[in-house]
Amino acid sequence: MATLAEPQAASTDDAFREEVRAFIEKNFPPELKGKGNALASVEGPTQEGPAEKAWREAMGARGWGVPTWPKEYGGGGLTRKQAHILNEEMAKAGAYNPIGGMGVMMFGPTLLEYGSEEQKREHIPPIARGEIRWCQGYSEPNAGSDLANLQTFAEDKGDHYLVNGQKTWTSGGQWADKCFAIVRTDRSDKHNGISFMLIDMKDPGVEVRPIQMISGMSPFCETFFTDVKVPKKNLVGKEGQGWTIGKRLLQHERTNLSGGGSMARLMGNALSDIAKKYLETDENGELADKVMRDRIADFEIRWQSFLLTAKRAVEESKAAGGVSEISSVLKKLGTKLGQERAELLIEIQGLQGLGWEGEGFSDSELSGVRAWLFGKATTIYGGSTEIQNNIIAKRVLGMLDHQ
Amino acid sequence: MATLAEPQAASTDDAFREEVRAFIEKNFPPELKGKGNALASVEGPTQEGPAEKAWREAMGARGWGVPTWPKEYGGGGLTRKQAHILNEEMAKAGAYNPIGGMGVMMFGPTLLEYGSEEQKREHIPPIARGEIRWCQGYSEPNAGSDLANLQTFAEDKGDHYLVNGQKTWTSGGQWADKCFAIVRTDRSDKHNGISFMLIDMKDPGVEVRPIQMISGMSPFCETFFTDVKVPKKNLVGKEGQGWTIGKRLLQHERTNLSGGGSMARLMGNALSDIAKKYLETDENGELADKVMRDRIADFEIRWQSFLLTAKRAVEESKAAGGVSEISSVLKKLGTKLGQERAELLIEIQGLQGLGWEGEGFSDSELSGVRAWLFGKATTIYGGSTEIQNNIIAKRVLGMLDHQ
Amino acid sequence: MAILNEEQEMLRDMARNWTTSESPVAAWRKVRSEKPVEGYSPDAWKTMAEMGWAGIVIPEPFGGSEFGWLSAGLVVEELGKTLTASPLVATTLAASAIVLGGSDEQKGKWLPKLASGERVGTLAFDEGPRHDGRYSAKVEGGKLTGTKAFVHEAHGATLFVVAAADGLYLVEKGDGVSLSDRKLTDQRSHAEVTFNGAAAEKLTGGGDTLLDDVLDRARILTAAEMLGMAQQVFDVTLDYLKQRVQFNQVLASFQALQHRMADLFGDLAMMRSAVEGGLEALDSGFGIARAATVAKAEANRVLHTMSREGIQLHGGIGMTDEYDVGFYLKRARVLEASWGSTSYLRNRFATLAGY
Amino acid sequence: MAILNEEQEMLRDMARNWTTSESPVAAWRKVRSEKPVEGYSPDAWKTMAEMGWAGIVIPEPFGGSEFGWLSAGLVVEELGKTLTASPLVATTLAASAIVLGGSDEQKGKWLPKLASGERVGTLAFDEGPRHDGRYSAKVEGGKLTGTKAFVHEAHGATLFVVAAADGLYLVEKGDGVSLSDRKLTDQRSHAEVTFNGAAAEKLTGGGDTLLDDVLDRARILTAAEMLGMAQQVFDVTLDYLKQRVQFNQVLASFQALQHRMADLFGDLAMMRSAVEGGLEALDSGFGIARAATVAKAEANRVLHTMSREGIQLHGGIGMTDEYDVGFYLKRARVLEASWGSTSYLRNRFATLAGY
Repeated sequence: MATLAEPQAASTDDAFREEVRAFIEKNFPPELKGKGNALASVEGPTQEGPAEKAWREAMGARGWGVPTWPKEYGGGGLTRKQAHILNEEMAKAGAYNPIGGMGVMMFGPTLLEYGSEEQKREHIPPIARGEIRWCQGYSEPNAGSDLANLQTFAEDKGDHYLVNGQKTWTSGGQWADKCFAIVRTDRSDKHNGISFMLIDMKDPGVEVRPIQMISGMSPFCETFFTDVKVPKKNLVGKEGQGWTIGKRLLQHERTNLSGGGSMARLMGNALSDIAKKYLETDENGELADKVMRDRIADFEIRWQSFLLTAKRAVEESKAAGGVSEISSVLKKLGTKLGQERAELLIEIQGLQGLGWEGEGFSDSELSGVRAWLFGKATTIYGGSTEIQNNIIAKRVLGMLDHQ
Repeated sequence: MATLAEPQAASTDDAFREEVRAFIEKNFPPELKGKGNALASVEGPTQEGPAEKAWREAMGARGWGVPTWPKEYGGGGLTRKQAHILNEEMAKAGAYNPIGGMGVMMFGPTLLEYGSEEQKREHIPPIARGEIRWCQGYSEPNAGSDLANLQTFAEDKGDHYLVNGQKTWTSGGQWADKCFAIVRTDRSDKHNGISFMLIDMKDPGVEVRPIQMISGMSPFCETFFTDVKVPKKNLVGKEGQGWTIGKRLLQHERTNLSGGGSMARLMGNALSDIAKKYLETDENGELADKVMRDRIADFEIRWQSFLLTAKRAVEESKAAGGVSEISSVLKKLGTKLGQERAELLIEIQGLQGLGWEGEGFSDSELSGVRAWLFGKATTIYGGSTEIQNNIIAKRVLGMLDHQ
Repeated sequence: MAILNEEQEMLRDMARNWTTSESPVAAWRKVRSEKPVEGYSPDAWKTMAEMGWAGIVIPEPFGGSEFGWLSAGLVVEELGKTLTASPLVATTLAASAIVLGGSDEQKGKWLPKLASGERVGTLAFDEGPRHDGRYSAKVEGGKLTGTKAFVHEAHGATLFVVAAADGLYLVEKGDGVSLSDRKLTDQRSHAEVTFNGAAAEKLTGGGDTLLDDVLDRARILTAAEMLGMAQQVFDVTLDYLKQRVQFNQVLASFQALQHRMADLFGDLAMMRSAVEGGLEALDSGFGIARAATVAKAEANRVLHTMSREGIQLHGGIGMTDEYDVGFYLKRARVLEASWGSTSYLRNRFATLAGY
Repeated sequence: MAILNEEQEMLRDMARNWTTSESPVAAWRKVRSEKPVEGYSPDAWKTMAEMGWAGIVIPEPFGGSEFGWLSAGLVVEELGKTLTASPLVATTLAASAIVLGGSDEQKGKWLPKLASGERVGTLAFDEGPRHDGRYSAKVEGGKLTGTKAFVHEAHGATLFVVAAADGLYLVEKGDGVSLSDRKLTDQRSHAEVTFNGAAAEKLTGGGDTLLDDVLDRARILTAAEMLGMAQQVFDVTLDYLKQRVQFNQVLASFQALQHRMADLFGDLAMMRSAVEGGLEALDSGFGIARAATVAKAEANRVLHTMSREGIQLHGGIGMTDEYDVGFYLKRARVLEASWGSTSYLRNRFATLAGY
């Protein structure tokens, strides 16, 4: 079938591609080739050396760390097509986007939509330059998946709120500069009594205790707020709009957890490549263990089908405008497949794939084990699979609860 | 470890074994070797020839068709151990128990527990002799798994009830002589308004319409009762006790559906034997398709484990006395495994395993397809798997509904 | 759902309107009881051909519309939804073999007749009860000899594309061709076809991969039919759960059932992506073999579960012949076993990926 | 639960009382942080030995109680419930190898010391990261050379039962035996053990099947530990669901969770039957190989699911080191990979059954 070509757009794209290549050539420090994005990692920050700093600043100055965000707030102002080209060229050159994290993935898009002009001018540019780390203040000890049960209270004191309460599962709370939080401003209204506000983690009264996870790492904290003063200008939207804004942000989170961000990071090399390293092959170069080969193919076929689904969701939501309800489906499917992959990986490696520390294990084996354990959280946080199932059944399929 | 031997019991058992052998030798017609039990089949009756009749009558005279039932009502009066010996010897000789069906599996044990002396004397002996076919009148069009919603009404007319209403899923209703039914005697009380009564299928006002199933067979009927007169002596237990008696009967049904009866009938030869007939083997005599071999072993290991569970349930309920709550677990597991086996069987045979009728298929291939389709009902009737899950969660695990 | 162009939307709507009003499942029930020799209603097939469906993948110079595979898939999906019995898939596949491997002369001779529906074509490949890629049929002096098992739409077909040991051949119904019924549980047309020195013409084009290329198309188009079936089972089951009341509640309000439907919805999304990915690969010409494997493997996996759950969630009435849902189960297993079982396809996927 | 005799009930109650009061999961946390060189608390092991547990399968003449395998399994199951770190399983298996294959002299020399807990024994069989039944270690002139991977309880053991190419050998810790830590995710004792011309004594009894007979015991006893773990995960998860309130309801009232627990309950029932079936087969002497395969395969399958679902059903807190449930997940995978993965065991089952 014939495809309608757009010659002018194509030549503009070619020019842009050239521009990107030249930029990378000039600015990307070759010693960083193949390294990942430190700031974006939920596992904790790594030290930023001079090369990393130079690369982040170069990208930040262009706004290319957040390529599709508006130029006026420090974004790249690129089209999706151009952003795609930018990614392609970085991948070719072994470069990476040094700017990420929750500010980029969740908070930024939400603030661009709901924030005031003043708030955007204050908060978006530092995110675009990768200077500020944000953390999420959502969950509470008795309000995990059930956010309507929030207890943290912000008392109206005229020009500021006085915030008291406890949050938990604050991702990277110990390294964060600021926190976007949902807090209760009205105890008489479960849903409409919630507001969305920005809290400085360096303020007096903010205390943080890391939570040790089964993976041995502590990427999350308990965060305690005791008489923390939050200026009124840090309220996003109106009082009582926190539920709406908060849920919107979760949609961005889900999209990231499944479609692109975390999932892709969790994936790495194809399972079959790893299997060929650990298992015997026969005279045809096939894995000799036909049962394991069948199981790997089973996984990879479904993984392929998941990637096609993520792509389709993007196309459809572009066609329909806005984030689609299918984000629940993607979150559910992607996290399940990620866990399956981690389990298969262990099985492929045998006991060699279960190393905890010390001699006898490669770095990638050790980090595979930690990722396997940490990955068990992916079906719990960001709205557990059970919550996604409720959302799909009720909102998408219209299966209503007993009235 | 030493096992305590019981020399006297053992010698009695040996003597009994000799008695059984002699009985079979004398009474079992050799031409019936390897044939199954016609009367017990839910798929419908087959014609009884002179040899079948003679064998049934010989077994019936001894009460060995219902070996553990009391002698006074025509049962065998045997111990469980003796009944086991009887089965073993019949199996060795290629003989079978010619007496079965719902009367034996469900109704008989229930009547022995709840019936009056008069009712037992009237109904148990014909069942023990295999002369009477019973069917079950439980489900209604709007009361499938939800029996409390029963509509069929029995109006008290002094010396009899006048029954009106509609039953469905009446197993073998078109071939049955009598029906044990639960009917409503009080509209004001959902559970306590139900009674258990016996209805003659030849009575005026009883009409039966076979239901065609997806397997092409019609083992069930819709049964219509229009002003059917049921004498008061046919009420089992007291008025309002139908719910209790009816549920007890279902426990017997579940035990039969999973443990011994239907499941074993569904099973037949080991999957691996069939696979060796249909699939290639390698130079070691192993199935050449290692993936299919793995899947068959997966199934057979779990089947083994299920059989051990059924055996354990019998031992435990014997130790505890009475039918155990584990009948729900067995019903759920056994029917699921039976369906899995049928699906695997089809896959082993490829399209040859999907024949419907006509040339090109063996009898066992054709009956395998019908059994695969009919077997889909096993997780629906006798209390669906969903109902069993509710029972397990609530009654066994104490997970209570929201109050 | 893939993003469609105007032409594709029109085609899909046309197919949907026709199946809904002219060929609902009741039409299949009629075929089943009247047992026409072809295994489908000749009138319905005539109408379908008149609507141009038989020529969707055939180039315009040869009488087709050349709308492409995504378009063909859209129509086949709709037919799958109502279980419309027709030789459309078989004929499309036979035509594609000629498009890929035929000489100009062969194309000129056969494609217009296939496009118009005058001829029904089908693939006669497998020689055993499962697709295993082994073909022993032999051709000597232009005469083909061999037996093909479970040929789809064999009763209506007058042109067979036959896989012999050395390539694909065209054989017309006639001398040396005989059929023996193989009535499968879906009660559609299947037969063992014996070629006993039947006149055969080789498809010499298409290169070494011709056989595989045709098989990829068979996998993808079959998967499209399966997609329609799975979608329909899901939709009617969801409707049923919303209507049926038990324990004074609609079944749809039971959380255990809600979560199972959510699982099925996720599976269905993956199946749709895989199938549409296959169709789009055919239209773009890139990565067809891999996409075909993924499409059919996912179709097998999801329709298997969907057809089983459809019955279970309907409860007892789903077991009756009076309800439609059982038909989907029976047809599902036949298509699942055609052109590659799940395990065959996984093997192929691994081979294509080099492990 | 199998029907127990009085002696077995007593033993189980004793084990249950001891683990509950003296060796709850907190004891394991203490071992984990204090890191004793053996990988377990020597005091706890001393107590266990004093209670006679090390001699349960050792004949009375050699200092054991000969209570049998079901009894041993009951104790090991209780240890599994609280994740008690101990060399009981390893020592029992080493002892069973000597019982089956040792000469009278070897039995007299070693069994009393194993029964009393003076010596800790272990099996040093596998040479790679997965159990594959291949052993290349060689013995020449009474000196054994070879490297064994991931030996359980290697740090505390002073007597190794080593699988060499031509049979099983006893090797004492000492000259020619060196350890290299292999800290696995369960943080228990595992090491690579290198034998470099270490003095070795062959176990000449037990016939051709000695190696397999010992492996069957390893599978069954390991499965018993896994049974305890699965039972415990199930119990604490059920308790948690009954207490935790969300959306103003206890989690136990959500039907989707009820049905998942019902599934797990069914799986647990099957696992228990399979494991007890294995133990009973050892005591009766019939059908051991098959029963061992079923026991470990079912233990692998069910504990895999149970440990995964345990975390998921606990939600976020299940992911924290502060809660116990994560320990079971980590230990589960180590035991799952020991003495035969599920796929290895299916292969063995099929071979035993002749297909």
